[in-house]
Amino acid sequence: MEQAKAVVEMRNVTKRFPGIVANDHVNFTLRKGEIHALLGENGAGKSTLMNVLFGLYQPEEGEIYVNGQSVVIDGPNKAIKLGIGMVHQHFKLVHPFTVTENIILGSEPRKWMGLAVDKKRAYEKVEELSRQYGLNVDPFAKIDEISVGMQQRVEILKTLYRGADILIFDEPTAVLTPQEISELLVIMRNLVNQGKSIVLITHKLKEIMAIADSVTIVRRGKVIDSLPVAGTNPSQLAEKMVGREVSLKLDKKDAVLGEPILEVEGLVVKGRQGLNALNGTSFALRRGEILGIAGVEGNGQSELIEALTGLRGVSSGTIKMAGASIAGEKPRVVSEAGISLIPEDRHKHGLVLDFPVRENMVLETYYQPQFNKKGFLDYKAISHHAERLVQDFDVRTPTIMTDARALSGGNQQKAIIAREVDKNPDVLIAAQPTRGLDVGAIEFIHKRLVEQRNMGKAVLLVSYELDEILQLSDRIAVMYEGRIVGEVKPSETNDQELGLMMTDYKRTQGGSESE
Amino acid sequence: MNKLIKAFTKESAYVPLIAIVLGLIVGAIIMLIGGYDPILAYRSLLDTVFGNRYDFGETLTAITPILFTGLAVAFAFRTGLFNIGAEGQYIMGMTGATIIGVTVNLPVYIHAPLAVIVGAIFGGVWGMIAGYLKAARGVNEVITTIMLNWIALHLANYLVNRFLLEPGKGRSYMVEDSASVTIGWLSRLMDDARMHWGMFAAVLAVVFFYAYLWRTKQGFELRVVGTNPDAAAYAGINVKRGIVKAMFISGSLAGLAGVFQVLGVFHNQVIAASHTGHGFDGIAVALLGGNNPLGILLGAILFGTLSYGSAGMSFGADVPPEIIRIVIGSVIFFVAAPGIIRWLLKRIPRKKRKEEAV
Amino acid sequence: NNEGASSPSASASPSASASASPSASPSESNAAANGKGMKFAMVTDVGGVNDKSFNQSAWEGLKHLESDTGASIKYLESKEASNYLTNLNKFVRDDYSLTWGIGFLMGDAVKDAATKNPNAKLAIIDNVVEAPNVASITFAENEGAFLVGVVAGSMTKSNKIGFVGGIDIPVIKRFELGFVAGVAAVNPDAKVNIIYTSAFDKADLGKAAAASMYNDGADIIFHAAGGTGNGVFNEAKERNKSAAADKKVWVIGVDKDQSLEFGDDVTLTSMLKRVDEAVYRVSKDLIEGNFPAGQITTLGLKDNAVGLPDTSTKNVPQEVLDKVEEYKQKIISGAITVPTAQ
Amino acid sequence: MDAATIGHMLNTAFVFSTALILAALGGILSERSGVVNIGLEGLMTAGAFAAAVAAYKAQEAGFGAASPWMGVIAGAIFGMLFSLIHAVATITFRADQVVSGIVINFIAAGSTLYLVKLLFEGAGETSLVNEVFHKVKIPLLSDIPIIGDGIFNAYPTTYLALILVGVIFYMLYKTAFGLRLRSVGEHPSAADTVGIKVLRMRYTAVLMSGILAGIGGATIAMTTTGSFSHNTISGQGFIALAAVIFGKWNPLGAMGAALFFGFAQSINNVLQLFNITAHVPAEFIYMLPYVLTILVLVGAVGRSKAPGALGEAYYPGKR
Ligand SMILES: Nc1ncnc2c1ncn2[C@@H]1O[C@H](COP(=O)(O)OP(=O)(O)OP(=O)(O)O)[C@@H](O)[C@H]1O
Ligand SMILES: Nc1ncnc2c1ncn2[C@@H]1O[C@H](COP(=O)(O)OP(=O)(O)OP(=O)(O)O)[C@@H](O)[C@H]1O
Ligand SMILES: [Mg+2]
Ligand SMILES: [Mg+2]
Repeated sequence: MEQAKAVVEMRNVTKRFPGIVANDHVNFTLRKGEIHALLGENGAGKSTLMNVLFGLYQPEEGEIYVNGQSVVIDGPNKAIKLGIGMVHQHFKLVHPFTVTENIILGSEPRKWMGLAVDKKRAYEKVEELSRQYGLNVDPFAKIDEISVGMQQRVEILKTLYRGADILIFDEPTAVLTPQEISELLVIMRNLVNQGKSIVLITHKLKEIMAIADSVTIVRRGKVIDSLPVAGTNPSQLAEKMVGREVSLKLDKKDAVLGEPILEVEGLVVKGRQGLNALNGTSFALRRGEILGIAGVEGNGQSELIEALTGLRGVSSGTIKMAGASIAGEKPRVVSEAGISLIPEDRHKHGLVLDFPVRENMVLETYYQPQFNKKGFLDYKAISHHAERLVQDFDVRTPTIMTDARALSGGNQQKAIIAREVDKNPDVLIAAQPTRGLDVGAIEFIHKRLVEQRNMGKAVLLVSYELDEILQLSDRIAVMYEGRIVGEVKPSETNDQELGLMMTDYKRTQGGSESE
Repeated sequence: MNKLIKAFTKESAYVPLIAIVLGLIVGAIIMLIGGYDPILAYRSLLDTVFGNRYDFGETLTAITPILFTGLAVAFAFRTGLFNIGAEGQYIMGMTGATIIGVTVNLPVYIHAPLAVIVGAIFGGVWGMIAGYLKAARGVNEVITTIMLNWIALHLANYLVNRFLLEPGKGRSYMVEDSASVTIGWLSRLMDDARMHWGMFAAVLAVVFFYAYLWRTKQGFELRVVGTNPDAAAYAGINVKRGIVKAMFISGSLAGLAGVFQVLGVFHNQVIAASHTGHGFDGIAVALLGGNNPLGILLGAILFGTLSYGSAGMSFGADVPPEIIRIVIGSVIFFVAAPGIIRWLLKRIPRKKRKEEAV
Repeated sequence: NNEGASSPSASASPSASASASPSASPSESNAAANGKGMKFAMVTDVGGVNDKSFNQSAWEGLKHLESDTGASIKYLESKEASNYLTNLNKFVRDDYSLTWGIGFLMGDAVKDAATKNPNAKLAIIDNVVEAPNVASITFAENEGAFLVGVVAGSMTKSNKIGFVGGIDIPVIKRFELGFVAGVAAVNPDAKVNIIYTSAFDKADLGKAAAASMYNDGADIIFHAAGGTGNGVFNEAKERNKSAAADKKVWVIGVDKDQSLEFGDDVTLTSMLKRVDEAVYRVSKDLIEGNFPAGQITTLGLKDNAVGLPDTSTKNVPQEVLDKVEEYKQKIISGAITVPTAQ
Repeated sequence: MDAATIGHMLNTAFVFSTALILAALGGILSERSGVVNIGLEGLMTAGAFAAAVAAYKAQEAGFGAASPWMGVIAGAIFGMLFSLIHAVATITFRADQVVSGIVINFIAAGSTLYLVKLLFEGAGETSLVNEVFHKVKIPLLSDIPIIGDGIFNAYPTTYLALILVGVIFYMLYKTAFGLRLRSVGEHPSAADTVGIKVLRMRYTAVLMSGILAGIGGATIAMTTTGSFSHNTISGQGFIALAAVIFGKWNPLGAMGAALFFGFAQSINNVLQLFNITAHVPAEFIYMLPYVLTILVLVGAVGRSKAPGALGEAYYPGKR
């Protein structure tokens, strides 16, 4: 493997954006048949480098060699011609289209002298490819109707359909469930075995250790090191990446349990399609504990959060906050009752990206007397407040008047957490709080959540990431098809067992869902 | 829509200035093609507006309604709505003011304010219909406001025809003097130009626009709704109520345009054959002003000056006044596509660059 | 588009300008009075001075005045209603000898300008302004419409006749009432269907309205709808292309001799309204020192200010024209009173 | 109401809707590629103007019955020229699409009238074209009751519009070009990453929309008015825009919406003929088409979903 031939070589590649050097004289080599991981903090320049390779950006300096030939990749078209395919961090799928339409887009099989798209041939081809690589997608389904994991497979099929030999995966596992992740790793192995070479961008050290052959670490646009995975370990990688020591283990005292604060009983809630998404969910959350909700995405977690926070109506059942019913109340009432939410989608729900950080910091509290004087906002108080939060939570922003859009993902998340924690809630619901963040940011956020719990608050953690659940929770509830189907202590279980519980239940119930 | 709001606010001040110059140059070129004298034309235009007190006063009067409709359109923009219905709301505002002005008899200090308020409410309700349909039924406000423009036209004609008509005049009775908002001393000062309180109200509306949206709690809510409705819902803001409220305020502003035309300029309402265009001009003014209160004020002044002055242009230089629409269109075009200006600047060395510093 | 209200004047139909030349007008006979040094002006409504219609007709009257008397003339076009007054004032303040407001809608503006400037002289077409320094000129459209009603009533084969109006306002109502009365006078069995299109500037609405009427069996339509009437003509033309000779449909034009523009294969006749003549005559009166200040002049059949064009002989048989003449005399003599709107 | 009346109403509806359908098709293409086209009104104005002028000149030059066709072609070209302004501004210079559309309306209104005055010696209206389109009966089909009267006795442009509905429907949903066009409007960066030239695609779509809206305007000049003046196009472009949204950005839907509107307009006339105005004020009858449109939207259609990337300028490599 060591001496396999280089399929891609990037030399001295420099890419600048206004005010920042995203790639600073980067050297990167991908060898045939390897899985090469790219590791680095948020904003280190990983995606940028790969976008350069895929022709989406033009570098200011440097050369690129593909299969030994010097090439200029002036657009995705050229990259595709060179056999490069990319699965983007944010999928590039046209949602109202079918799987097949997405795959063939841009190089459609034709009939009637090229006039019409030969849909039949397209379907056949997609099915055939899907079988060959064990991807198992339904060529007729609309993107809107399939899971995120399936969408990713469509992205993979898109590259394969175009005959790519070099595949770039940009954080492919950030959005996947544990099952999907292990399935993806199998697929990637499969691809490599069939002669493809893969660049894998990920923040998850575990995955790198599990599947990658070599790893290149970037920090602030520069390559720090490039080395074979075999001779390294996670903490070494983390240190190289952040530039300081990172504790991958979380220090956590035993929980001091208080009285139950949030009690959910027999909750039934309709989902988007009008079917019941929650089918009698029951659980109780006590002060001083972190309750992790584990489960495969789409088993009612989102609906549960929405029902708890007043964004979704309740068909039946009760939600009690400190003994008082809050079922079906408006979001503001719920918020006042002491529930805070770190939403799953920070761009869509967590922030107004086009507002300054300052305004975002009072998104839920602007109307309260400390900011609102007889209907007029007290911007002095608001600024003061924002400055304090930015300080306390280490939100890296040029000023509090900077638009939230300009912040990196990690800092956007920190801003949200600052806001929610500062509301001093009795119950903090954290939905996927670290999705897509680097280890440094994850460490910070995890510490904050534990801190809240230590202060006697109740934390409800909803995450599709088993490691996170296992690490943080004091108690884990497994959710399946809108119900809590089991409860375990993290100390008495492991991810295998948990993963089995999340899916095994399905088997014992004879679930109809296809794999 | 966000971009629409940002399109202007971010650009530095030189873009609008250069845009105006370029717009005038485009107009001049077209005049030259048509065999007219652009210098004479522009001079006549300026002469008309600034030449005497009467025309200057009338120019201010001409600016008033488009300042209101410009604010109305921009207000909706700011809350994520595209209000093409300022025209209809304007008509309803006229109607409300006329009804009160004609049918009731009250002391001055009650009558005029009442007519103003009722007219504003008429316009507001008309806007609110579109807001409600959007909030409750998800009906695109662009279509409803287009349709409501026509409905307003005919509804107003019906009301005038049926209840307010002065026989044989093709218009309503004149509003009572007690409902008039003209300012006698100012009119006399301006050589009998039709000066009225609407001008001051419009400037107040500019202040209101700013203070409400950027200083108040409700304004904050509306801006969140307009910029990111999902986040608004998460933050506990009632998005639907926000939409309805925003359209009510927007409609009221447009309604006020009509109110003051009735109470300050015409003192009656005619059976109208078609739209006046003030509502559509409001869109242009809002865009010229980048949906910023101050920008809108300047945009309305520019628009009003050019429009009013165009009469003088045809008087003094025989240039068809249509040319002014091309000029205004070009100015908006250059303001909206600053890329073009930058592109041009790159091509024009040194000399022109100095303007950039201004 | 959408700029400004359109003229609610009935007189807004395009026609070739030749017909409008007032050269054959009776007032020509006067020896040219000297208007040198006098200034005459007019303010149009939003149609503009070259609308081939009402405003244009008025402008032709002034041009005739210029060539006849050496007076200087000028016009201003209004873009919207609030310009009426400012435009009038431009002339008034510039000491024009006479300033015309052309069109019904200009009434309030003329009144305002006249009151504020008692020394100025103004005149208005189609409306009545009570002020000592204003001459008001209206037309007895109902009388002219009566005559074309006589033509329609005599010539319909289907006994179904149409009237397409612009907007339901007094001026247009006069057309309608006169027309209906004229039809009834000669043919009580004929039914006149009435459609108002709510616009003077929407040919597509006119076309749709005419289509409905012709489909319903009407064979003659009289329009008083300005530009909307263009649609009526086009619908008729369209039908006549393919129709058998006995299925031909007709349009009666308005304001000018519209056969000159739309052709005499569809234009049965037209109801003339001599705005040019009125403008010429009253302006001339001023030069001669007979300005009818503070007076209302209603121009009707007796003044030859409304009526049928000579080209009517092409399509209207002589016996019908005789009948028309007979009714004309009765109206002039007062033997018949034609109904009119309030 | 008898069959003949219904047939006639249908016919009026089709004739009335022709221009709306064409302009709406243009709007669909543009918006499906992600470019808002609020300038349909201006594009129609440009088309109507060019058609009236060209047909008049052609008629003068003795082209006879071919004149209106020359008008249509000129309308298409002029519409395309104006849409080119829109394309350059919004696609190349990434100006806001709504603003640019409004500008198109402004400039079209101003410049066409200005040109009319230059070309026709100061007149506010072009000279009347005598050689306009005439209705063409389609043999056999026109004998079918109701529908025969209703559809198969119409202007060539009406047939053209109906054919184009089919053609564009096929193009959008069956051809590679259509797939690409839609992908550009839904998710331009997805299209970009599979090698589709997003900007070129949008240019194509916007220019096609200019052509179609131009033809739409031309049909009004060539069937209804026979000339061009400041009010030949007064609001039709906005109604067409409404039809685009009402019809959910689908050619068949937009045609339905335009026809619905045309039909409401002809009901309006028939109601007056039946002397309904004696009982209902005429103004309410005039309102009917607009009120019905809103009611139908509220009742049946509800939320319509715009193309995903509508209104967004595309920056290659945008995150
Ligand atoms: N299109 C762009 N315009 C301006 N700046 C950009 C652009 N794309 C990326 N950047 C900046 O370049 C830097 C590198 O970004 P990049 O997306 O490559 O980071 P990354 O390593 O992929 O981060 P993450 O782990 O969050 O995905 C960041 O500071 C980012 O803000
Ligand atoms: N990159 C592109 N950008 C915009 N339009 C394109 C592009 N490629 C093709 N088209 C348009 O799509 C239609 C089909 O083009 P063509 O047959 O050349 O596709 P192609 O790229 O060769 O696809 P394939 O190679 O898969 O057959 C043509 O109308 C063409 O104008
Ligand atoms: Mg990245
Ligand atoms: Mg090819």
